[in-house]
Amino acid sequence: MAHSDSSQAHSQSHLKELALTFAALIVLTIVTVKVAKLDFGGVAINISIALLIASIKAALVALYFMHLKWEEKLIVGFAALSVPFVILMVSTMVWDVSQKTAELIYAK
Amino acid sequence: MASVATTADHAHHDHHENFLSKKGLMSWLTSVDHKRIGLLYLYTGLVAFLVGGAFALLLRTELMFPGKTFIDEKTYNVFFTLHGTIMIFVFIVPGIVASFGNIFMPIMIGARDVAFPVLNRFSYQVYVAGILVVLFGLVNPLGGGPADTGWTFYTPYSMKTNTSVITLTFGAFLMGFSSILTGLNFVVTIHKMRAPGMTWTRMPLFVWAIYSTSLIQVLATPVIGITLLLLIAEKFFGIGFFDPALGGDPVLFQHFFWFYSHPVVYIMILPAMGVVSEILPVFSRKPIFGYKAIAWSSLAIAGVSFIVWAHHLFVSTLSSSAAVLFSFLTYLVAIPTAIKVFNWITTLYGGQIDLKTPMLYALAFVFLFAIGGLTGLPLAAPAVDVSYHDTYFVVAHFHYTIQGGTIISLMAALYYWMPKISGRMYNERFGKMSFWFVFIGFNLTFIPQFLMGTQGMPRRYYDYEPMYANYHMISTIGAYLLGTGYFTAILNILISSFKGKPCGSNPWNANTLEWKIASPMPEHNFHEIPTITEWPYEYGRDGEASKYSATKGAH
Amino acid sequence: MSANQAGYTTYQGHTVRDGSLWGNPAPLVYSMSRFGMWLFLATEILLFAILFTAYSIAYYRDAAAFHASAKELSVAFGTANTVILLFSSFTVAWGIEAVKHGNNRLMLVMLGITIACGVVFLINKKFEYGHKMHEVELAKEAIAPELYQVLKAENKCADTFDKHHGEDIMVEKCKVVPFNVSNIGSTDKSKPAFASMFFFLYFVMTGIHGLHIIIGLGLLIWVMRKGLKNEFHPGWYTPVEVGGLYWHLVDLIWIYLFPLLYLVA
Amino acid sequence: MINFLHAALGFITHATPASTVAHEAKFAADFINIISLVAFILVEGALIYFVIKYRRKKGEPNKQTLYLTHNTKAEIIWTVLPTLILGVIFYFGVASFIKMRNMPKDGEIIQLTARQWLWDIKYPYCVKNEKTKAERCIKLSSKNVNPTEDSIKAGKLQDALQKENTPFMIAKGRKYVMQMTSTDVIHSFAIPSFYVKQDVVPGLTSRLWFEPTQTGEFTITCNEYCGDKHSGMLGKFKVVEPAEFDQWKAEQLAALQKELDQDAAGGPVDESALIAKGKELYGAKGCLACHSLNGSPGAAPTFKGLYGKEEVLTTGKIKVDEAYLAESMLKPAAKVVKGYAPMPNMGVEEADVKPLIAFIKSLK
Repeated sequence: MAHSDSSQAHSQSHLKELALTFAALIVLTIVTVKVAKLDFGGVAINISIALLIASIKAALVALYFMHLKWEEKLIVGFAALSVPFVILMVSTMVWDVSQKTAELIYAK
Repeated sequence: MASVATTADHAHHDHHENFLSKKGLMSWLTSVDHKRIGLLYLYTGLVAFLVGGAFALLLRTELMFPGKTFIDEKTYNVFFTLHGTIMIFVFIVPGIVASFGNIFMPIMIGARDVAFPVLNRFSYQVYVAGILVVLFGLVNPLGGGPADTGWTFYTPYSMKTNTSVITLTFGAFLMGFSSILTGLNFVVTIHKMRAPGMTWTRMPLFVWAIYSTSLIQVLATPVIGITLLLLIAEKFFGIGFFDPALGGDPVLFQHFFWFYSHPVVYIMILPAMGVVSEILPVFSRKPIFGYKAIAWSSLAIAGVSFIVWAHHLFVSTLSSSAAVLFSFLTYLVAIPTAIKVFNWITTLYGGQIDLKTPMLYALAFVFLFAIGGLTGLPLAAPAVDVSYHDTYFVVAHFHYTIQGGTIISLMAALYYWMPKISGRMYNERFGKMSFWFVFIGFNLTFIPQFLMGTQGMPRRYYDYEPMYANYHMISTIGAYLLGTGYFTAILNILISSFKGKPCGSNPWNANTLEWKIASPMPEHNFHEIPTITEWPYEYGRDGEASKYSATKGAH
Repeated sequence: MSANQAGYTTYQGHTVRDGSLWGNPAPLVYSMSRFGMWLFLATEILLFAILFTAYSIAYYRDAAAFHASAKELSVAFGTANTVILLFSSFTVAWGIEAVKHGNNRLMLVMLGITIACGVVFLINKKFEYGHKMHEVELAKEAIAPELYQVLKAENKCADTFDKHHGEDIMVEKCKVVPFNVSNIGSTDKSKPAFASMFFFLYFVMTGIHGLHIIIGLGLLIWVMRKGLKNEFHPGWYTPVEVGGLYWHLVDLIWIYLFPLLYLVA
Repeated sequence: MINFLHAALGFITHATPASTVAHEAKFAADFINIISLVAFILVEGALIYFVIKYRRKKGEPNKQTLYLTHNTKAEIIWTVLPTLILGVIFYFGVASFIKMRNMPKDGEIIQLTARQWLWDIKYPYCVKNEKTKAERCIKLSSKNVNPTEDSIKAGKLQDALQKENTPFMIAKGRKYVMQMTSTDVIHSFAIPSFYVKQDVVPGLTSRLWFEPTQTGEFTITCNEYCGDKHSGMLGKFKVVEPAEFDQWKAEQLAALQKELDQDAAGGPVDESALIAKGKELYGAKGCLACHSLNGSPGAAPTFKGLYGKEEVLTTGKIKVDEAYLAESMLKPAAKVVKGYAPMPNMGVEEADVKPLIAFIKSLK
């Protein structure tokens, strides 16, 4: 058990990919800020575009910075497992509030 | 058959050190052995169960007669809040997962310990810290007395009362954090530390149940953490999300609360199902029927449990289209549960059933849980839930599923595994007697509550109209029977684990890994990790009647 | 064999951990640690998911108030913080690459930069919070109704001209303190601690995120201390990897927080 | 004991359905309960039969048991069959629910305000006084029926107090839509006999409708936990024939009209009528729950000798005068006496302030 086996020391360096991802993230941040100023007709579209760009950035960080790209399948599976829960939670509760506001007369 | 070398040098190691030999409180509190931590969880849980049960008896004594029997309204409200909080957060959520799951799951998959032993000890310490905070909330020297909001802490009432809601919610948050860490530990252990040859289809069903419970624990509990923090933030900052005066909507607290609290109901019941799937084959000397179906329905229940929470809100201004959707999803979760019950009953078919106490409790589990499940059907239909919601029908339903399910199954696990943990057999006649006290007392307490509920007797009522007087009287008598039954059952186990007759390492002639090692179990479980070659439920294989069948009338 | 049965080996003259623990071989311990950390990150993501749900419901219920209040946040600060965090994520990833190839010194430098960026982020946050604790001009919709009546009574509100997509429109603005520390715990609706729902959610979300930044910094400092004692080598660098994963998560959450809070105006 | 035996034999007893939608809801409830009863008998019967048939007799040696691990055909059947049955149950459960939730357009709208531990309702029938343009509608409030110290002394338990509770009069055969809101916490307005229930949430108006089909008195219960006297928050609907209801309505309107005209002419001159009205409001508005009359301490300062006293507030001292009393009644959170929790909004209106102040002044 003395020497470490190959699984730990990755032979080739990923530095190049990391630098590229960082550059891409900076570009996307600038894009988000610029896009937020424009109006794409309707609040829902603006918000979904902003979230789309944010999700791309998040995916980049997860895949390259957090090594999900070279991770074993089990860990990738569990990492992806939390995403449907987030979508389920947000969409169901907002959907119910939207349905409900029509039926009830809110005091505000 | 697992090729375990212990039997060869068993005689030589008779006085060998087992996990109970090291004495001294500090050796227990600082130990990272999964068996010791599991036992600590078990004993803390049982103490919490007796305290919670005492509150229940006080409630039932007050409700014996209409009008004031011996306590006033405020104390009654405090009692049912503490009964709920202590039973759910302190006893039942870690009930079977953290106690028997900790002790036996690593052994059943052929591991020496869980993946992160230090984290395991830390989660017990966080659990005890949570209990201390709850006890502090109980006494609440800061003024205002213990909380009287019910275990659900619904806003805006939990905002308005100056009682110790914050301490109780922070205590529940800590215990939730401890259950996240336990769940995380178990998922990694089951994935990564199975013995060679222990494929997923050779794992005992108890391990499948613990696996799906840990998944829910990891993914659902953070939600209650943040909900309780939002509640505390709301109380301090005075403006915010659940406050109706400023456009906030108190029903959102119910959405967030039940998003966790319905999956937690499955955290409670899944390990109980796991225990029963272990006990039924052993005592009917027959392989479990439909292993794959039970394993897959455990996972299915874990998955579906996340999308049904709003059936608790049918009547609290939930939009009608949401009610229709969630009623449909709730009926989806009934299907895997029904499959399990059918598989258990078919396991009995053609067996040679040994009616020992663990088997009696396991059969009582199937009987009572089937009633709990079936009374869930009317509650899932919005039209009927409108008249049944927040009445005693709901109280009886969830007592049949939680108490008839988890606690009866915990009793079955106690009687099934305590001989393994202590190496001493319990008193059989005394066990059976206390079982009948529990079974009759249970039904006597909760059947009248069904009948009251359908007539509209509301829940959490300190005083009631005289037309319900008879039901409450019978229910209270049943509650006392139930109390004596549980107390004597636990007493029997505790006394016998010190004074009972030694019963060797496999009194039930069971086939899962934990019965292959000495009892009480050695410090590191196995001398060397066994390689598994076959399915753990090979009872009554053709022509080998004696090999796996119980020795004559397994004493 | 110490209490946790960790295995040891020598590397460049130092006795270092060989990665085995509790009798489990090194690769198994390494993959279990990463798996355990990813599960913990899943709980953190769900923890913030409920905050995002709370935000989106409040936004759905009253979009105008959110637009008006979000004008108060300076996009410059937000963008600067995002770039700082992205850069710190990059440097921590670079640090892990370095330690994988045995370059301990470069790893220490990279972690140093990451911790510095984290501290700068917190300082920026302190300024932003400080800015919110003093009196600011806020549009009428951005203020809670009861508070607005009180402000109107104390005639702190005036009609001013405001740039909205270029042309000037008349907007009523009041001088109000968005985060009034003195009102914490008040039950009187006309003296709330936060000017409106948006500021309550803004402070709760960025506050909890700030708490996670502090925990992340603590983790990285613990890793730096071990690094300084040359404990890491290509065969065993799990703490660096785990600390890095946690830091990336904190950055990941900020990536979502930034557009939702700052760019909503 | 009789009704318990009746219940045990009748297995599931429901409150007698007394509204149109109640019959459908009761049918859905009975239908689902019958199905679960049948399933109960089949499942538990199989369980008990197997246990009795295959149990190990006393001292019986080991037998060769049936090596049966799975049977795909049986498993498919008992997956598909329950799914179909659940589908049918789902349909029945939802069909009448949709009907319950569609508010009738022609229903009479009754405003309901729930507050801590009693219900106030306001009928849509109002009277106006031309000169003063003041308007007043028929209002009723239920009383909390939890026995208090003095009611126990008088030997009255909850059922006696419930008999004296003010009945909310409604007519048979007419559709009523309840528009409900709460002033403090969440309550839940439930009428078991009408098979309707809806939470009453502060900050928003929720709705519920029913059409009574039977005369008689039907209890109203609060089903969402709302504090100390939650169990006493009962009310009752008195369903009468339309003719009798209209006659009652006319009487009420006439009384209100007389009051309005009296107010227009400068209000009741004699002090004793004012104090009597104040005393009646002291009970109706729920002040008795916290403010005592004989000086004994309670959840709030006693009214005895309150007028003219120097009161210590959380924000300094104040002399109790008419302005302070009026403001505390209408905006309770404005000034809070030190050592007491802020008073919830008690639903006191402009017209009630004068008589209440007169009543408090009379308590030396």
